Amino acid sequence: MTFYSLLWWVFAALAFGGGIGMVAGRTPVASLLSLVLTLFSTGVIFILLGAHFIGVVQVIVYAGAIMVLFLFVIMLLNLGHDYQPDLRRAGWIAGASVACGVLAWLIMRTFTHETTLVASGGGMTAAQAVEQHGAVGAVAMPMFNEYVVGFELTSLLLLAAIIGAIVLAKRRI
Amino acid sequence: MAIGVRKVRRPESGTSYLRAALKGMALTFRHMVDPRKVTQQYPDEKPNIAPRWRGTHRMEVHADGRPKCVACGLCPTICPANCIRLVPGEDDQGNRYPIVYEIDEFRCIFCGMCQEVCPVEAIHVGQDYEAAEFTRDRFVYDLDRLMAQDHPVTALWDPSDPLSE
Amino acid sequence: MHDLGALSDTAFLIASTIKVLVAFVVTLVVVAMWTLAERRFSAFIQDRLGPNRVGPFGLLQPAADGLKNLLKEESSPGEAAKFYFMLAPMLAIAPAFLLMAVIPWAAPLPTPWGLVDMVIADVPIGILFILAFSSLGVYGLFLAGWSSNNKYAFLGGLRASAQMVSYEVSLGLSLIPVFMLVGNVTLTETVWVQQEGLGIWFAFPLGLAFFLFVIASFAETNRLPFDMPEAEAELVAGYHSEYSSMKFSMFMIGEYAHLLTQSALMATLFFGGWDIPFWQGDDMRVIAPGVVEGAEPAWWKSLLTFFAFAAKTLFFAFVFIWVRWTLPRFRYDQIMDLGWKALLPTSLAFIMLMAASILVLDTLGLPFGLGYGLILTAVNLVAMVLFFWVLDNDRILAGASARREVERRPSEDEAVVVEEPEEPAVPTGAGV
Amino acid sequence: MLTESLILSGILFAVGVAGVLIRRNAIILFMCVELMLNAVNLSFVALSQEVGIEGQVFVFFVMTVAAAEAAVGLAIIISIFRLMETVDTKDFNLLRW
Repeated sequence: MTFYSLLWWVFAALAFGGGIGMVAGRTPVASLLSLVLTLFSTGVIFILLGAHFIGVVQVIVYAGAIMVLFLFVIMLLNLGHDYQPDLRRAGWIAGASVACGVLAWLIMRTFTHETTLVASGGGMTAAQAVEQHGAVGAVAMPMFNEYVVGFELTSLLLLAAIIGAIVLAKRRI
Repeated sequence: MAIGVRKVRRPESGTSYLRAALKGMALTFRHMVDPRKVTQQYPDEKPNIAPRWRGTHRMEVHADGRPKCVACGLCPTICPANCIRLVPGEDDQGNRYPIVYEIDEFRCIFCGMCQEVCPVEAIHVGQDYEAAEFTRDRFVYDLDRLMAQDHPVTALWDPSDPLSE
Repeated sequence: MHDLGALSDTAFLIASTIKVLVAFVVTLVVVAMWTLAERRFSAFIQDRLGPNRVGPFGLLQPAADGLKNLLKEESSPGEAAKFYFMLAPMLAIAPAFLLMAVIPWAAPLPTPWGLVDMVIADVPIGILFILAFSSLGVYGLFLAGWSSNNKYAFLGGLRASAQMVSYEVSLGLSLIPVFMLVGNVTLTETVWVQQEGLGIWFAFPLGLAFFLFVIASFAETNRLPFDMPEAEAELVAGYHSEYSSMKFSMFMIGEYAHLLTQSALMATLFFGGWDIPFWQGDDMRVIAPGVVEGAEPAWWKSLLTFFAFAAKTLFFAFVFIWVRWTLPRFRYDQIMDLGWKALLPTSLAFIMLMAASILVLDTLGLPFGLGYGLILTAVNLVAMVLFFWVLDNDRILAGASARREVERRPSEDEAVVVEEPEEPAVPTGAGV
Repeated sequence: MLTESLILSGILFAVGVAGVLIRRNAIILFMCVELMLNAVNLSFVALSQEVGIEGQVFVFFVMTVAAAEAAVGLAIIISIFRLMETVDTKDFNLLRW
């Protein structure tokens, strides 16, 4: 077991533990912090998988911005210490657990099955692309060449989201 | 003396924030490099206290070591804080003297009335301010302690200028 | 090109360990000293002397403070969420120290075992790493405020999260012109481009970005013009109202470590890092393990460049103190206005301007060098003048009070015009 | 680490699904959805190792969509909270506001 795979297992365990903590968290703040742990660990796993840029963006965008937005809303709504537990009844919990166990097992089985991976159009693996364009450039190249329409559409989506959020949340415009 | 009020025009609009900020920074920098500082290095460098400063008491003594106090009872009567305890006694020559004379310096408000009222100039408030003790009861000064104090006494007023003009 | 040999794996491990230890210890010591410096400089600004009794010039004051904080009773509110209450100071202190890992602090050092990079980790995503970890800094503050179960602490945490999210945007955007000029995001490359590639510190071609970066840094470190999260006058002590002894100390250490890393970043990104100006002898970069391009490395060059880096960093750290004791605190809505209505559009416009200028210059075929930098400097100068002309004097944006004043402005003859009072002389010999 | 990463992604996705099924707090539901998106990102990144850098580009897009979703979703939650004084989905029993 190399050092990197050891790190992978550590952060995979952290990510899983954070996920469980989020679902089981007693207050929204506890859930949120567990989710931050998960997101941070996944960011590290991205870096271990060679996706440096995506890993860091994951931490900046998810852990640093989206989660702070959640936090802000939780505090704004003052869901603080005297919070009512909101788990569904035992039957629901049991059912959901079984269903998710089955789901996890199915997904696991799908992934462990033999499949042949076919490289996409560029014909380069991620490592080769990083070698050629650098950690950031490797992602930028396809984004601004092949997927530039999608890129522009996401910016449009973000604009719509900004306006929508303002319209929804502001009492008086 | 009338207090001069200077009206300064501080418009809220049309002010250059940047220039104002830079001006402020220059001002603070000038003060920072200015060698004139107001700090007094207190234990090394004692502050000059005013001649009318009123601190802890002292009792004047006669040459033979007896207190000058004649136990007339004026000071406990006039004391607004009621901090003086006096038990008068009389010796075989008929001289009154204090058997117990205690001043609670915690209750004392350092008004100086005891000094003013004393007919024999026995009790004085002194020019002393370093009164620190480890226990509270050390602040009840008894007669021996009061007589042992040797700091200068307060000039309640300048005899040549009683109205302090 | 100088090949000084790469480190072997063992030597690399040993060198890295030493570098981590040295960086951590030096940062801690400078942080301690900077708490003293803050108190001394603030005292000088207010015509006082500040703490000068413990040791020569008060140099042992931080040690005394540390000892006091270690020995003090540790209290925690009865209704606090204990686990998070413990966690918050750790979260506040960790990101600030982590940032030091990617900042290069001197020219590479030749040793008998090979060439040692004077940066703990030259990661390929340097500046993004910094953004990532400084964005995690908000959790410590927020958690402290929330877990204390105190309404003032809670308000402090709320303000901290709103403010840091708002200013992070400008912080990140003000760095994009730097990326555009460097063509990369590593910090070592940034230093190299300022030394040789462009031959001019980025503060000149990207002055407006630097200005925005400084403002956003103040907001990120919660230093005074932007210290809403702990505003003493309004919120007791904000998010750390309920903290005492060493836990409180950890917040302080975190704040000053953050201050130092931000100063180091200003030095590295905009003032050439460890570059010594007007001297070609230190212009070098590592292009492969053990291989150096440019001037020849030497131990005394490493030492000199380290001093240059330290001088720049401490200068900016001093500016932090200087500004803190000069400017008053903003009001909360003014902070939000400034962040979203002034800094964000300006940084976006500046990115557009710089991108367009670079595109034009590249199309014209100008070689990337000093002339290129000077043209960009001229463009930047125009942008800065325009920026200050627009934002200053309420020409376009005005505060609410200024608008109100315009409505009820008296006629000119009514205005009482008295000249500003002269600056009062320094008073001497006040009371104890 | 490819297979392990994909399995981890599956497990995280299942945990997210479980959260959506079990919890009733609207904000936590949202966070569970974020976790599911994140699990998908993980499998994208893991596969991009073998298949090509495009996977990472998709992750970038997914993050953008997640950010937009969070902004709008939280705005909806805030306006519901203003009306209902609660974020418990059990109490959201009116189809109007």
